[in-house]
Amino acid sequence: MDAEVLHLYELMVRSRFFEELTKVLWEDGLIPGELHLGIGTEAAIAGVVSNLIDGDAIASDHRSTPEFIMRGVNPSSILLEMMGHPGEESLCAGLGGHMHLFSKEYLMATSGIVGASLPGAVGFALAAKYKKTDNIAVSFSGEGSYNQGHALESLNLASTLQLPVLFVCKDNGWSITSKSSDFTGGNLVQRANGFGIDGISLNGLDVEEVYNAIQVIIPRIRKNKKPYFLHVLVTHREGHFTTDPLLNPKDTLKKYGASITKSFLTPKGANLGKRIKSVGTILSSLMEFRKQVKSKNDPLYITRRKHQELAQEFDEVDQNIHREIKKILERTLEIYGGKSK
Amino acid sequence: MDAEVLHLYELMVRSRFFEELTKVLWEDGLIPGELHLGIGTEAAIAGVVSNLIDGDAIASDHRSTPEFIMRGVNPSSILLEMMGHPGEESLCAGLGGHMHLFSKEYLMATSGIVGASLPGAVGFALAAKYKKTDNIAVSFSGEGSYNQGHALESLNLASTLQLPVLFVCKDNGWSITSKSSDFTGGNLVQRANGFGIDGISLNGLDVEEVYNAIQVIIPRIRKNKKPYFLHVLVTHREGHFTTDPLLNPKDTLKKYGASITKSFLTPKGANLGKRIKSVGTILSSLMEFRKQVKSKNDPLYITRRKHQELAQEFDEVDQNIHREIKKILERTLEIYGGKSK
Amino acid sequence: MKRMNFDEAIENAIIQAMLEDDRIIIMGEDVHTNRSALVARFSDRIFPTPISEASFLGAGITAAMAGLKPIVELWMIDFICVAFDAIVNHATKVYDFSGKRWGVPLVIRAPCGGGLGDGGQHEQILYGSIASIPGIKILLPSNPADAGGLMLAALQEKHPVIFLEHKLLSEQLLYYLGGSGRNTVKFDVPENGIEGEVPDHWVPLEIGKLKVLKEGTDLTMVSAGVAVHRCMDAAIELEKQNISAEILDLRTIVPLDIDNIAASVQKTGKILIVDEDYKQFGLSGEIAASLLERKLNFTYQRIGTETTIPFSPQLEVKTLPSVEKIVSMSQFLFYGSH
Amino acid sequence: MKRMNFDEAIENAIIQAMLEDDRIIIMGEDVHTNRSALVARFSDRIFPTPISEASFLGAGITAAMAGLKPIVELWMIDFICVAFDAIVNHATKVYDFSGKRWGVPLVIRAPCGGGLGDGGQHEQILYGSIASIPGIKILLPSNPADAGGLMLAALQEKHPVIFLEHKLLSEQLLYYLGGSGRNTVKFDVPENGIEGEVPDHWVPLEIGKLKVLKEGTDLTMVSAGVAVHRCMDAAIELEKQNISAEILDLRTIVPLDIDNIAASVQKTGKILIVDEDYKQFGLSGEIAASLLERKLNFTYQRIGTETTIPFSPQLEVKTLPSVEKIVSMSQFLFYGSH
Ligand SMILES: Cc1ncc(C[n+]2csc(CCOP(=O)(O)OP(=O)(O)O)c2C)c(N)n1
Ligand SMILES: Cc1ncc(C[n+]2csc(CCOP(=O)(O)OP(=O)(O)O)c2C)c(N)n1
Ligand SMILES: [Mg+2]
Ligand SMILES: [Mg+2]
Repeated sequence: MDAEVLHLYELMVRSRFFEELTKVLWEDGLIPGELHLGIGTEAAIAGVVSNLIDGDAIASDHRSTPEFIMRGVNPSSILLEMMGHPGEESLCAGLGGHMHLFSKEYLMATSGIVGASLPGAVGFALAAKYKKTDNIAVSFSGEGSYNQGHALESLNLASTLQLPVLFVCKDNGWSITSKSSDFTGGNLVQRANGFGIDGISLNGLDVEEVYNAIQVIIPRIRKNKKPYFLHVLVTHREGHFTTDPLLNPKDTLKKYGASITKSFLTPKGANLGKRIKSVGTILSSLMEFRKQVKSKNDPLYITRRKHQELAQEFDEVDQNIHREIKKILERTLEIYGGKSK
Repeated sequence: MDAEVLHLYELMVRSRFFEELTKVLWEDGLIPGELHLGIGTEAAIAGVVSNLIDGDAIASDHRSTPEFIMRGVNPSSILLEMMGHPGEESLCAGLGGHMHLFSKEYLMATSGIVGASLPGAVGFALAAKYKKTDNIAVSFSGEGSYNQGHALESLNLASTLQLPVLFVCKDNGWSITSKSSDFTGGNLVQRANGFGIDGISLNGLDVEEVYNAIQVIIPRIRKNKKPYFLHVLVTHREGHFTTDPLLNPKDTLKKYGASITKSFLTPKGANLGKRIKSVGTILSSLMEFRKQVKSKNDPLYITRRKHQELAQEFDEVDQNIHREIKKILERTLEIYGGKSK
Repeated sequence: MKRMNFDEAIENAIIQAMLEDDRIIIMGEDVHTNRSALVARFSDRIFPTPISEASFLGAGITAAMAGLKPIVELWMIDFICVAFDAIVNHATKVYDFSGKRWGVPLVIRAPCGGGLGDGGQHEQILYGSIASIPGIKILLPSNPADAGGLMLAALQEKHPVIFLEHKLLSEQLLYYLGGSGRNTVKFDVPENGIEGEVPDHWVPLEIGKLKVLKEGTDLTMVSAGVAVHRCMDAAIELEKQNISAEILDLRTIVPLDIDNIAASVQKTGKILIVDEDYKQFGLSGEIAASLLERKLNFTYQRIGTETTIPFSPQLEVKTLPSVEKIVSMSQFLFYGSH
Repeated sequence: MKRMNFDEAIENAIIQAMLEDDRIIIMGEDVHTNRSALVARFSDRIFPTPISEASFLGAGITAAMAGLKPIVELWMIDFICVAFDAIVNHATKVYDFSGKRWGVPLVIRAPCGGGLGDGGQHEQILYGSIASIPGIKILLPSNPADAGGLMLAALQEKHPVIFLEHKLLSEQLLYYLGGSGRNTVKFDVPENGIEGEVPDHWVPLEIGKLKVLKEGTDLTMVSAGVAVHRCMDAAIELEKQNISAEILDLRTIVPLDIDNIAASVQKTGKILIVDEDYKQFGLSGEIAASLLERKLNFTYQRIGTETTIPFSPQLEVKTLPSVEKIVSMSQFLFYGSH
C-alpha cells in the first residue's frame, strides 16, 4: 500500500502545486477570467483518476484542473491555455480557457454550464459501449449541479441505457454563495437510487477511502455496464473562485503585487532570462503557503498525518514536484514570453 | 359515502361523455390537430379535483380535458376551443386548441411540452403561498414527463421552497410508443423521495381509493406547505391520441362517416335546425359505445360494479349527463355553425 | 431514376450511409417505432431514449466527439428548446473551445412547420433563433431528391447539422400526426414535395447551394421547405399577370448561398423572401443585410410568420405564408401597391 | 439630479417599484447575496433558488399569471439556454394561447456581454436568438439613468421583458466576476456607462424608444449597451477625419424603434450597425430588412461578433466590436475602402 499512497500523494501534490501556481499567475493578472480552483478536492479526484485506464473518458465542470493534471495532460499546455496564449502549444490554442479545457487525446471535455458533465459522460459511455470496449466515462461535478435538469435527466438516461458511467459528485456544501443543504431536497445518494442507480457517500478528503472503494466500483462498472453514483465530501479551500470576494474582505486582497505581470505583460523590457528568474521566488512562497495549510480538512495534510512513517518520502515528493512544476512554469513562460514579445 | 360516490361518478361520466363527443367530432374533422383523450384517467382526476377549493390552481399537459370539465369550466367554451372556433365564446378564442387550454378564472394552465405542468404548478403554488392563502396547486402529467429536466428540477424546487403542490403522475405505462418501464430508472415514488418529497402509489382506476387518500393528503399540503407526490395507475383507452395508428390498423379506422362535417363544415347547405338534428343520433351511439366498454380496466365500470346497489342512480346520472352533454353540443354547434356560415 | 416519398428518400439515404459507415447511430424518443425499418436492419444501432432531449442531445455531442456519428431525433423542432443549451453552449462551441482540434459530427433531425392545425407549440420552425449561433448548419429540403442528398451530405459533415423535415412533406408524419384515422380533413400538401424522382444511388448534395427552381426576369423569390411550393404556385398566378418570378429554393438556411441570391437579385432588381419561420430577427433579415453589405440596389419585401401560430385552422392559414399573400406581396413589390 | 452607478440605479429603481407594488418578488440563484440590500428591506420577497433555471423561470411564469410580478434573475444570459423552452413555448405563448386573456408580467434580469476574459460560454448576449420569438421585449441600457428608467418600465409591463445588464457597466459584476482580488487586470469599462446622473425619483422610460446620443450628418450608427460607448469613442476619431456620425442608442432591442432609425438614415443616407451579439441572423439583419421594407435608399454596413468569443484576451478584443473596427468600417462605408 505504501507505493500506492505515495503515488496518490504525488498526484495530489502535483495538482495542488499546479493550482497554487495558477492562483499566483491569476493574481498577477496573467490568467484572465474567473478561476475556480480544485484545491481541497484532490483526494477525491486522485482516488478516481488513478483507477482509470487508457480510453476512459472524463467530462468535468468549471473546476477541472486537477483532473487534467492527474490524468497526465501536458501541464504546460494547460497553463498556456489558462493564460490565454493563442498558439499551437496551448491545449486549446487559447480559445477555451480554464472553464473550457478539452483534450481529444485523453477524451476529456469540460463545460462551464452547471450540470453539463453528466450528459457529457453519458455520451462518452455510449460510444465506449457501442464500440464494445471495456472503457468507462467519469462525470465530475459539484453537488449544486444535481439540481440542474440535464444532469438529472442524465442519471435516468445512463440508468435505462445501461451505460458504464461513474457519476462523481464533489460535494463541498456550497454553490457559489448558496448553502447546498438549503437547496437540495432529500439526499443525493437516495436521489440517484430513485433513478435506479446505486451509490455511496464517502469522505472525499481521505484519498485511501476513495481509492479503496473505487478499486471495487470501477471494475464493476466496466463489467456490468451500469452507472454508479459516488458522492464525496470535499472542501474548496479557496472559495468559489480565486479571491472570492465573499470569503475575503476587499481590503485584504491587495497583498499580491504585480511581479510577473510587470515582467511578462509588458512586451518590451528585460530579457527573458531575467524574467524567468523571478519565478523561483514565487514557487518558494507557494511551498511556504502550502505548508501553512495544516487544517484537518486538507486532504494532503490528512494523508501525511495518517502515514507519518512516510514523512521523508512525502517531503521528497514535495521537492520533486516542486522542481517539476518550476520547470513547467519556466518552459511555459518561455513560450508565453517568446510569443508575447 | 353514497352521495360522494354518485358525485364522483357524475364527474367521471361528464368527462367521459364529453371526451367521447370530442372523439366523434374529431373523427368528423371538426376538431383539428392531434387529440389526446383522458378516457381511462377519470377516476384519478375526479378523486383529486373533487377535493379542490376555490383559488386552487391546476397545471396540466396535453391530455387535460377531464380536468377542465370536472373543475367546472364552461364545456361549450372548451368544445368551441377544441374546434378552433375563433370567437369570444371559445375558451381561448380559438388560439390555443386542445393542448393549450387556459382558464384565468379557474387558474388552469396547460402545455404541450412534456413536463411543463410541474414548473407550472410550482409557480402557482409560490403565488398562493406568497399571498398567504390556503390554496394549493396541482400538477397533472404522465409518467413519461418525470424523465424531463424541468419536471425533475421542479420536484426539488417545490421541496426546497416548501410549496403546497400536489404532483399527480398519471401512469398509463406508455409514452406514445415507448413502454415506460424501459425508460424509467428506479420507481417514481422513490424518485420523488430522493427530492425530499413524500409520495404514494394508488390504483388510479378506483375513484374511491384516490378520493379517500386525497381527502387526507390535500389538507396536509394546505397546512404544511409541503409538496406531495401522487402516483396513480391509469389507462389510456384510446391510445396515445385518437385513432392512434399504432393501436388501430389503418383499414379499420374508416368506420365513422363524415356526418357532422358535412352539415357544419360546408358553409352553405341545410339550415341550422336540420344540422343540429343529426346530433341526437351521434350522442345515442356514444351511449352505446360507452356501455360496451365493460372491461375491468374502465374506472366507470369499476365504480358501477363496486356499487351495484346504486345501479339505478348510476343510470339516472348517465341519462342526465347524456342530456346535459347533448345540450352543450347543441349550444356549441349553434355558435359554431352560426359563425362559420 | 425512380420515385420516392419524401420520408422514404431520407430513410433510404440513411440506410445507404449506415451501410457504409458503422459509426452512424440513431437516438431519440420512439425511434424503435418511427424507424422500425432501420431497427430491422441495424438493430443495435438504434437507441430509443426517455423523454429527455437535453440529456440525450448532450450525450449525442460527446458520443460524436468520441468517434460516433449520431443522428439525434426530436419529435418536433419545437422541442429543441428544452435542449437549447446543448446547441448554443456545447455542439457549436466544442470545436472552437478545443482550439479547432475536436469536431462534433452530429446530425439533429426534426420535423418542423405548420399546416396541421396543431397550434403554436407544435408548428414552429425556429431556424431564425438557432441560425444566429455560429457553428451549426441548418438544412430544409423541399423535395425527396434534395432530402436524401442533403441527409447524406449531413452524415458526411464534421460539424453539427440540423436537418429539418417539414411535416407537410412527410407521408409518415402526415399519417401519424395528421390523424390517419380520419379522411375528413385535408392538408395543403405540396404534390411536388411529398413525392418525386430520386437518384438510384444517393450522392451527397453540396451544403450551402441553393437551387433555381424556376427562372424568371422580374422578381426574385427566396424561400425554403414548403414555402417554396407556395412560391411556385404563386408564380403561376403571377405569370398570368405578366410578372415573371425567379424562384430560389435555399435548401440550406446556414450557410446561406448569398452569391447566388445576389446574382438573381442583380438580374431582377427585386426580392421577396417567403419564410415560414418568424419574420423578425431571422432569415429575411439576414438576407437583407447580406445583400446590402454587397452594395446591391434592389427593392425588397418579405413574408413571414408574425405571431404565435393560431390553433384555429382559419386563423392558421392566414398566419402562415400562402399563395395569396405571395401574389399580393409580389404585386406590391412590383407596382408599389397591392 | 444625483449620480449613481449603473447597478445601483437598477437596484434603486427596483426598490422604488417594490415599495409601490407588493406583487414584485425576486427569484434566482444567489439572490440572497447579490441582492442583499433588498433582502434587508424586503426579506420574504426574495426567493433564492437551486441551480434550476428551467424550473424557476417556468415557475416565474405561472407565478406571474397568478398575480405576482416576478423578477427572475439569471447569473448570465448564457444560461437562458437551459431554460429556453420557458421563453419560447411558455412565457411568449400564454397570452396568445389564452385568447389574449392571460398575460405574463415577468421580468427576466441577466448580466450579459464580453470583455472580461471569461470565454465563449459566459460572454454572449444572445438577443438575436431570443428576439425572433414574437411576444417578448428585450432591453439593453447603456447608462445608469436608462437602466433605472427601463427597469421601472419593465416592472410596469403586462408582458414578459428581458432586461440585459452589460457586465462591463456594472461595478458589482466587475467586482465579483472580474476578479476583485487583483488590480493587475484592467477592463475596457465605459466611463459614461458605469456611472452617471440619475433622476431623484424614477420615472418609467418608454420601452421601444431609442435615444440620439450624438447628432451627426454623415452617417448613422445604431447600437446598444457597451457598443454604444465604443461608437461614441469612434465618433471622436471620425470627427477628426471630418466624418460626422449620428449615434443612436437603441436601449430597446425589441420592439425596435424603426421610425427613428429610418429618420436618421433618411438624413445621413448611411447606416452602420454595431452589435455585440452574433452578427448573423440577428439585430443587424432585422434593421436592414425593416429599412428596406420602407423603401429607403441607403448604404449599409455592420459589425458583429462572428465567431465563438475566444478566451484569450488578445483574440477576444479582436472579436468584439471595437473603436478601431468602427472607425475602419465607417471609413469603408464612407469612402468605399478602409
Ligand atoms: C446553468 C448554469 N447556471 C448557473 C451557472 C453559474 N454558476 C457557475 S458555478 C455555479 C455553482 C456550482 O455549484 P456546484 O455544482 O456545487 O460546484 P462548485 O462550484 O461548488 O464546485 C453556478 C451557479 C452556470 N455556470 N450554469
Ligand atoms: C419536450 C417534449 N418532448 C417530446 C414531446 C412529444 N410528446 C408528446 S406527448 C409525449 C409522451 C408523453 O408521455 P406521458 O408523459 O407518459 O403522457 P401520456 O401521453 O402517456 O399521457 C411525447 C414524447 C413533447 N410534447 N415535448
Ligand atoms: Mg459545490
Ligand atoms: Mg404515459
